[in-house]
Amino acid sequence: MYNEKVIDYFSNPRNVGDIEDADGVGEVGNPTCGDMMTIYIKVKDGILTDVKFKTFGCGAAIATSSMITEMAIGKTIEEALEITRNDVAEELGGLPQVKMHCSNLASDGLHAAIEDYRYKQNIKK
Amino acid sequence: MYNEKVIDYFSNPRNVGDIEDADGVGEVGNPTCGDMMTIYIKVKDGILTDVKFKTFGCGAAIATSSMITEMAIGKTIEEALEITRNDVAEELGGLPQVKMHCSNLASDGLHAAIEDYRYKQNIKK
Amino acid sequence: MKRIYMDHGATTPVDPLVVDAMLPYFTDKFGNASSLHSFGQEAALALEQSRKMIADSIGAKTEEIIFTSGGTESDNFAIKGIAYRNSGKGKHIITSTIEHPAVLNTCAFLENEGFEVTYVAVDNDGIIDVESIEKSIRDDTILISIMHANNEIGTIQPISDISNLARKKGIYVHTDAVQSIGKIAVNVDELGVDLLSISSHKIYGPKGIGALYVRKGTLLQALAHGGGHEHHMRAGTENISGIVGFAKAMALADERIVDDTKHLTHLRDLLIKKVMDSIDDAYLIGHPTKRLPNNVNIRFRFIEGESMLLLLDMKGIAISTGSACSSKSLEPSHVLTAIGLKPEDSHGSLRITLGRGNTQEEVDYLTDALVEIVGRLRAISPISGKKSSFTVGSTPDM
Amino acid sequence: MKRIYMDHGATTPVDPLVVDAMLPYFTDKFGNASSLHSFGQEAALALEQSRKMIADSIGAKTEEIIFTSGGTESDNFAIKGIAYRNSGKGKHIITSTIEHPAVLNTCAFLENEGFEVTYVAVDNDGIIDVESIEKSIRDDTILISIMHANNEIGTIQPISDISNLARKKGIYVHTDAVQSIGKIAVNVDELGVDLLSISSHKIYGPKGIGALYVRKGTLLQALAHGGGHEHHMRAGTENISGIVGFAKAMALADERIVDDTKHLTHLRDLLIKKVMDSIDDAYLIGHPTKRLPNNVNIRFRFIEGESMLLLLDMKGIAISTGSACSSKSLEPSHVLTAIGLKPEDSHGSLRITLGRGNTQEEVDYLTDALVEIVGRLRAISPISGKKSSFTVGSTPDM
Ligand SMILES: Cc1ncc(COP(=O)(O)O)c(C=O)c1O
Ligand SMILES: Cc1ncc(COP(=O)(O)O)c(C=O)c1O
Repeated sequence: MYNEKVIDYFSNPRNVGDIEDADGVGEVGNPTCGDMMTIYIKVKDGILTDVKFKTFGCGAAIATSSMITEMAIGKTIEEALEITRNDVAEELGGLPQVKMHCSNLASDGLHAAIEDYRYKQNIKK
Repeated sequence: MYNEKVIDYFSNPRNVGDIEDADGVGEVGNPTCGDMMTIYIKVKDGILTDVKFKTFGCGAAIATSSMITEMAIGKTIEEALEITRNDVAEELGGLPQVKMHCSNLASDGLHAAIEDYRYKQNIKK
Repeated sequence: MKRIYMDHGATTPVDPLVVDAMLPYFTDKFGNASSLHSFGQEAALALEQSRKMIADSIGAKTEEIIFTSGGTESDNFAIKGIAYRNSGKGKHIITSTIEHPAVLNTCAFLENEGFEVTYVAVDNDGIIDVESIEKSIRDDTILISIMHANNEIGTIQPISDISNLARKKGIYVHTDAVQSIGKIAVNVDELGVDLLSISSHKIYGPKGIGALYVRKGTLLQALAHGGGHEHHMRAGTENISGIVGFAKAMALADERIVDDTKHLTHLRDLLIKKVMDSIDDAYLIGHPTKRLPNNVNIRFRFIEGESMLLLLDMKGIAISTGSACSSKSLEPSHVLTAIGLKPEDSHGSLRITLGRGNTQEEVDYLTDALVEIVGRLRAISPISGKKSSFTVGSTPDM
Repeated sequence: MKRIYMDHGATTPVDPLVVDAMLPYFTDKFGNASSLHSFGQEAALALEQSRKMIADSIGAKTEEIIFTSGGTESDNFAIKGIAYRNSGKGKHIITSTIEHPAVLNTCAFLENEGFEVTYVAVDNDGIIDVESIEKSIRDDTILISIMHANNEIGTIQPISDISNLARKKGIYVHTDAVQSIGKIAVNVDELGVDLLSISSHKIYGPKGIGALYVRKGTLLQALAHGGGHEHHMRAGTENISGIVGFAKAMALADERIVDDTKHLTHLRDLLIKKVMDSIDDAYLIGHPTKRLPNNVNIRFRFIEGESMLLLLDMKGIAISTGSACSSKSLEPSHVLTAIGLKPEDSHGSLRITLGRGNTQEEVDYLTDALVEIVGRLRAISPISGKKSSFTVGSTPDM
């Protein structure tokens, strides 16, 4: 069902965990639909220096979360905001059609974390 | 489909042929329905001394004609008239249900031959 | 005793290469193609590879192949599926008088359900007249179902001409290609059909598996409801070993079709010539050239088919007959009746359907056996040899 | 890598003895059972002997067995066959919320055709309340279809109590015995049913073959039209190799049922105990005792089934899950929903269905693997271990 790359990112997830002093945290999904993820980001000079995730969900959900952390690290906030669900799926070499939407929330999670970061920055200002 | 006895009477038919100077001849069936038989009898002192047949038809038709000649030879006319379709089928150890009626005309053929004999006797008188 | 099988129209032996292809899917790669784990994925892969092999063979797209349990199910599925789904548009179906019972009885069933069916006649050779199909088309016609090749007399029908007609009027065309597949070229685009039935056991594959080709965009109602198998069109755990065997059989048929055709046509024409030369009052049934390379159907006057069949069987030769006496309904073959044979002539018909494994020696053996058996049965026939009081209305000039 | 198959509810490997029984019917005894010659008669004999074996096994008469292409077809046949044939009497059907999709989707289809269906609920253990069936009976009820044992949670239903009710009112009873057959006693008279579905591939027989038991006198409409096969109830050339394999599998199941039950019950209870002892927040789903000897269904909080399934698969273990993410519809299992599990609790369910060949070592291996995998997934779960802002509405007391 999944290709080898998806299986790799699922079974050897990159950047798992939380960041204690995260600059932004994004939480998306809900337990009813079976996918939840939390994305933590560290930002320095407008660049994502660290991204971590925790995910409850199927293979696709874990693999996409795992992939997006790798894709986001080192990117500017603006660049990171441009990453779409499709980009994540493409970077993974494709996902089963049925998984394209429900279990591919990772870009939403990243965007939510950036929103959170910006919100907190605004408060600080 | 057929039991061994039927197959034997079909493939080694007894008393095949015609009797040139038959005392009675019975013809039953018709080509449309796929079964026709002619039964020839010789009668002496009220007893069937010889019975022969010719049949166009399926395995059951040939086997029942063949069997009835054996059953009839040596019987009195009255006894021969009592032979039914069922008797022939039973003597053969049974026939497939679907064959019980259509291809089991032999007793009708024998009865027709006896009718013919009686008719001729009446004319002679 | 040597056993000679010449009834390949009824079914075929499974090719040993097909059995070999199937075997791993019983005990080893036995997974359910719907399962996510590796056992399931193995099965799913075999399923989709097989589907592609079958699609490729008939020039279809992979997703246009739906696996079924055989030709009968495919025919039922095609006709009922179109009828029920398109009844809003119309309730008229056109078919022919010489279709397989799987088509005719499905049509009869639909007549009870309020559909109207026109049964187009055939000529004395068993070929359908395209014009009479054209004349039968009405505004409410939704489907034309005409078989590609007939199972009894082997005649091949002008399907692409029929499709050309139908396409102009937006009418679906189904063809039952159960007998033609593997014997003559079958390509869904060349035939121009929307639905096409095939069955594995007629092409040296296993029994109990077949397929329905459904052209993309065709409005068809699902036949079996359940799990979402076969694009939600035909539920049921997929018969992987059967499907793998079916696909292998198709691939072998494609590989061998040129050789097979040459071999079979040669044997067919030899057999016809030999029988005609050596037995009087024997007549070929069906079209002399527009017929399957493996089909011989001959009638012998004055004798009956079942008794010939039985005597041949005792000599180890397996063939079939259109005689009423061999059928449960006690009606003579509807195909022989449809081409204008009188019942008494249908009774004496034999169908010999040759196969890949038959040889010239076997054809010789069959001819010799026939000479003997026809002679023997005519000798005990009340209507042959001597003048009989029966009127035998035969049609020897057909 | 060692591969451990524990998904026998999905399908089973074919027993090598079954393959041996089937093999002659591919290449050697390959005849069509409708043919009159010896090849055909050989096939017809095998067909009728197999039919008798299956009839004997469930206490039926030979002529009450109709071969089909599997459990899905049997369910479709039973329900549609009764509905269409008896619609003059009434158009109301009673079934349950936990039936297999083959039953539920057939019922949904019939609702579109103008039938009314009552879906009786089950309790939290997954057992149907006979009283609520009784209350659902109306004057126009023609059929009650309740499965013998559930495929996901293994609960066994009180079929004979339901039949007793139905018989008094002249209502037909169908049971889907696809999961129970071969695992617990199945006798049509003890169950009191009129129709019963079975499938070969769940009992170490080949895929693509099954049967419908139809009590003599039951008014049923034919499903497939064509040749007069299966007493004119189900047309199509009989799948002899499949039928022979199916019958052999039934005979083996009967022979082994006492040993199998002992073995499976032991492994089942051991597995449940081990998992419960070694993993927190794990709960058994379904009834503790009224369940199939081979069915274990457990849910693990905070994690999701498909990811567990995949990680187990990497360790060579094949099981299944009721998680939405494993299904094409993205709905959690309708069975788990029906027994009152919230969606978030269904997500973490695993179904382990043991088989004849599984061992205690394999159960140990599975438990160890589960301990590791559950731990690993919980470690990356945002809702386990630490307080989360997500509200997790789980029902740990069920
Ligand atoms: C022309 C034709 N259509 C349909 C069928 C039915 O196919 P199956 O035997 O696979 O049910 C047959 C063979 O019996 C056939 O010859
Ligand atoms: C309870 C139940 N009914 C019906 C079926 C369908 O049977 P088959 O897989 O033979 O189509 C299954 C198995 O998938 C089942 O578990």
